[in-house]
Amino acid sequence: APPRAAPPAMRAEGEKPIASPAVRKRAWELGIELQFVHGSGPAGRIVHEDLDVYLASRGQPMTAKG
Amino acid sequence: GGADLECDMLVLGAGPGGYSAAFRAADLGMKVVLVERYATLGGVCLNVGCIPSKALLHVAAVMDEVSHFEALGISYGKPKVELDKLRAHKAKVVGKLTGGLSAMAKMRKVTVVRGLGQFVDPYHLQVEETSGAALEKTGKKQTIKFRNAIIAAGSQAVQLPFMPKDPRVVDSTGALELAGNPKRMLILGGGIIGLEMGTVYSTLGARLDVVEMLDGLMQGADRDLVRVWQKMNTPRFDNIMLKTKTVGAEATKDGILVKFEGEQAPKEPQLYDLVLQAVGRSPNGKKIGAEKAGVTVSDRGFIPVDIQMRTNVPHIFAIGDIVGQPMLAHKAVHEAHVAAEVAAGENSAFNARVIPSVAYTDPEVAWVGLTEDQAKAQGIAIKKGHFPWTASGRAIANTRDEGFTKLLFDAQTHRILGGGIVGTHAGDMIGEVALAIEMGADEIDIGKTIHPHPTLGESIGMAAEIAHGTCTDVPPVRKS
Amino acid sequence: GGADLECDMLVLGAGPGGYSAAFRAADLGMKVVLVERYATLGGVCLNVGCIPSKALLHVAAVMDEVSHFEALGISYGKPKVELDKLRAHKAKVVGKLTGGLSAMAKMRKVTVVRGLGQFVDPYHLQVEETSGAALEKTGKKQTIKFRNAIIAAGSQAVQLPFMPKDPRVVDSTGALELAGNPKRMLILGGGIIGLEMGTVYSTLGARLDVVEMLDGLMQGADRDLVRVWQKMNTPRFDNIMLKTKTVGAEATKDGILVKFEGEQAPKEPQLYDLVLQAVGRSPNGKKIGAEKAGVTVSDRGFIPVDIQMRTNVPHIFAIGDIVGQPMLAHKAVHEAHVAAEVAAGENSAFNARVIPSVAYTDPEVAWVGLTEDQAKAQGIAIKKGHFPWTASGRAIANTRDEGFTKLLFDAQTHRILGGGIVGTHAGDMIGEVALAIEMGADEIDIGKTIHPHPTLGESIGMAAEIAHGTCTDVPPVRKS
Ligand SMILES: Cc1cc2nc3c(=O)[nH]c(=O)nc-3n(C[C@H](O)[C@H](O)[C@H](O)COP(=O)(O)OP(=O)(O)OC[C@H]3O[C@@H](n4cnc5c(N)ncnc54)[C@H](O)[C@@H]3O)c2cc1C
Ligand SMILES: Cc1cc2nc3c(=O)[nH]c(=O)nc-3n(C[C@H](O)[C@H](O)[C@H](O)COP(=O)(O)OP(=O)(O)OC[C@H]3O[C@@H](n4cnc5c(N)ncnc54)[C@H](O)[C@@H]3O)c2cc1C
Repeated sequence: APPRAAPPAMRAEGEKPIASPAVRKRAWELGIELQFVHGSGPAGRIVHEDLDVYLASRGQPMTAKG
Repeated sequence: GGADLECDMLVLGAGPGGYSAAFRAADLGMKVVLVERYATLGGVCLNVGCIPSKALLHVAAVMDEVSHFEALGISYGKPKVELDKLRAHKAKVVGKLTGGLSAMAKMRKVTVVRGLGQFVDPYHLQVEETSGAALEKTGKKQTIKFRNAIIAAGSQAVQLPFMPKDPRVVDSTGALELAGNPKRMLILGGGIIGLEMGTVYSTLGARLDVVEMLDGLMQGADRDLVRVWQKMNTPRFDNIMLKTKTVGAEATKDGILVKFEGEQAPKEPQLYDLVLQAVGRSPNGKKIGAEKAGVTVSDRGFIPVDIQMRTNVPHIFAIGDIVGQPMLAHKAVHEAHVAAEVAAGENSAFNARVIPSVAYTDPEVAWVGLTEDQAKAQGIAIKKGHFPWTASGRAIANTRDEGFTKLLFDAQTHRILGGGIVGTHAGDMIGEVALAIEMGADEIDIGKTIHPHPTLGESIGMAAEIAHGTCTDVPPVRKS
Repeated sequence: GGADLECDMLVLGAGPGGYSAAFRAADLGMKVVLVERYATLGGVCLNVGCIPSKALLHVAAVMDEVSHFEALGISYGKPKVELDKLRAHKAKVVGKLTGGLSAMAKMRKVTVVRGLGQFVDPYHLQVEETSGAALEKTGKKQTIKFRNAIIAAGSQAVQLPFMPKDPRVVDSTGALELAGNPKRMLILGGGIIGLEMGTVYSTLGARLDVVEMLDGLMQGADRDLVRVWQKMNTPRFDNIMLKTKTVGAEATKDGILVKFEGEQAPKEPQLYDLVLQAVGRSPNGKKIGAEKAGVTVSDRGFIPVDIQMRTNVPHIFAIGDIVGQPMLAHKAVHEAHVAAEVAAGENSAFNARVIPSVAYTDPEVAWVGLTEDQAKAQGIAIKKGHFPWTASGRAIANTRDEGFTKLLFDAQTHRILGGGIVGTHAGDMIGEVALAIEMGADEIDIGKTIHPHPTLGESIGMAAEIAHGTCTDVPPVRKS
């Protein structure tokens, strides 16, 4: 179930978030859905710093899904 | 019940999946027991799969190359072939690797238990000790108690029920033994494993037939890639029988007499010195007492798992061939790491986007991610960069310019979705395409990455430039 | 003054830099004239550099491989070598590529003018027509008026002043002619070009000496990479003379008698059948009348340019060997595209982070980005992933497990900064490392990218896993 209020739309509908394996791994471990994270890298790529910003702004990360 | 041995982590099967899981778990501080029925570690891949096949394929590739060297001013006569020495070479290669695994298991204090394992309940495995080169039972049994388990029991070659039991009818394991020098060989099944073994036997002198039920060889790869391989390899074959079934076989004094039915079936039964069954592999899920542990196994013998490689029983994981396609060693290894890490309390998951495939034929065929066939079937709009190796200085210098490199990009975002390479060493280079996909690279990222000249690898940069319209090593794009 | 020909873009020199610039400019809609003094396009690289050297090196590599095949059960006798056929093969390879360039120039409507070009002012170039295989002047001259120009006049082998004029003293161009079968060969200079040519001659039967002023061969590459090459190649050499200078040479009936001075110099002058001068290449900046166009040329003959490849004269660009190190074809091509695009009004710039280097010796040595030596010198804290090919199933299967793959990561950010590979086909795989650097990948990105097994390319994934501490194909990391 979506754990939070509707996030701001940052991508066109159907557009998948783009992130490298390391960023995806960390997001998974932190329980962050990349769909909701702004991508500041080249071509909208989500980079580690975006995860930092996201974490800082949302406070508590949601718990990981098993 | 009582247990002879207790551990944090039991791993069943010591193939690429099993040993990697065991080693990773040990590195994470767990007490690990690794159960394997055969004498050496490494499973199918190291003992009777990836490694011995590539040892022979390499020798074959060099022999084939040398056979064209007279035109370059370097003439060798026909070589003297000593099969026993070639077998010894293959055994030495395998021995180096399996020996290395044993040593690394010791360094990691992984306890290796030799025998046939069967679950008896969700926390116990019973092992019937085996010995010798095969699976002789010594009669001894022991019970191992585990907190977590990883099932990595792999797969087995499918045997057609109507094939006679005869030394001239083999699966890939038998074919790798190189028992003799067949004149006429039949490959049942047009997949990678059969075509690789056929390549070796053909270079050593056999004429090949291949029979395949579907309408093309090397299913899964785009047809344009396969076509290049097939054109180069047609001289090896007497008959390529597509959309054709093998319906019967009989062992006679003169050979194995095989009957076919279907579109391209010869009318008469054909006689072969060697028949290789390479019609697929079936998972070992039903042979390990999984039901006693409460682990769900599918009808076909696969064990369903989630993205963390957990079976339906939370402390029991499964990895490798036994969890599904693609049945490839590198998939098993990556799954193994995830399972071990999750069992050790890390929050890992298998979230690689793509798993590359390689046929180690000559030329090699390698592909990863979306194929053109898939793009068409799924209605995905793509932009293609196709670099023919006739424009590659290195391929021409190697007298092997039959190949090509193609990259497929999303037509909208220009991000790479997939790629394929056919040509010598394709498999060594497809990793870059996989990395590009995982990183979300686009045609500019790849094209503006400076690749060294003259290499085959630069064909990847060129293909990206072609997609982008900036390549100057191919004819200009027609303006519309 | 009047002009015989007018164009949007004049390109001087048709090497990899020049033809790529001309073709890119044409593709962008410019009217292009390409001036080249020799009969064929392609410059040093295609005619007397990258391509013919690799054609010969490939043949040598296969010959060397075959010479070890008896142990694998495949025995060939000594081959019959016909140098004329080998030369013809090399010529055919070169011809295919230069012929392809001519055809592509036509398709792009690039006007090729044969002759020696000299600037006469900032908007005019005078061309003295040349003909034949060399540089015979026909006496005809023409003047070309241009709006933009790209100087791609390349470089020339450095000739030591004291070397006698003698057919037994050659530069790389002469060596590539394979005029004979020397018994004793001296390589002056321990760089890549000399060692590549030495490899070819040694495989064809020559004993090698090499003399180098610095303290090691193949400068630029990390010593650990070079050490692997050197260990494999020591048998080719009678003398590797480091920190040693050549101080004199004399042509005698029996050979070229060469005197050395320095740490590892032999006391007596040494006699050679062939002396290869490979002590570097000097840019042609001073030979093209650049001063007439107002273009600044450095004392050493290089032309300074900005990141958009502009010289001090805004409508005149320069690219390739003539603008500086590294003198490599792939650098020239990427610079060429930038210059052409900027001239055509695009806002391009050369901003690749790294340019890979490859020695196409046997084994190959390839590196890109930061080296360990540089990291040490610059005090950059790095984390290394070093994967020895003794743990690579494919390298073992190929009986070529002497190599290794290493990746260097920033100790803090874990981002990749550089990498090196020594082993067969290293050059075909270093492109992935370059892409990783350009994409800003870290050890997890590379390690979690699934590389196919068993390939040499997977060594890149493994090296990243080693840096991250998750590799299970090498012994465990000692806990501290
Ligand atoms: C000829 C051939 C060539 C191949 N080439 C390639 C290739 O080039 N690249 C590639 O990626 N893949 C290749 N494969 C496929 C590859 O070998 C498999 O994908 C890989 O071995 C799967 O690893 P695994 O760990 O899942 O299982 P396996 O390697 O099958 O290992 C399973 C292990 O479990 C043991 N075991 C099973 N049941 C029990 C039990 N009850 N008790 C104790 N032990 C048990 C088995 O003895 C075996 O050692 C090839 C396969 C073949 C047959
Ligand atoms: C033996 C050897 C092996 C090499 N191997 C490699 C390799 O494997 N990989 C690699 O990347 N690099 C290699 N190089 C280096 C590579 O050849 C050069 O970096 C590359 O050719 C540079 O390209 P360029 O366009 O700058 O100049 P060049 O290739 O030097 O081309 C310059 C062209 O300009 C012409 N020219 C010069 N002056 C005039 C004039 N006044 N009028 C008309 N025409 C003129 C010349 O005839 C020439 O054709 C090798 C070099 C040598 C010698």
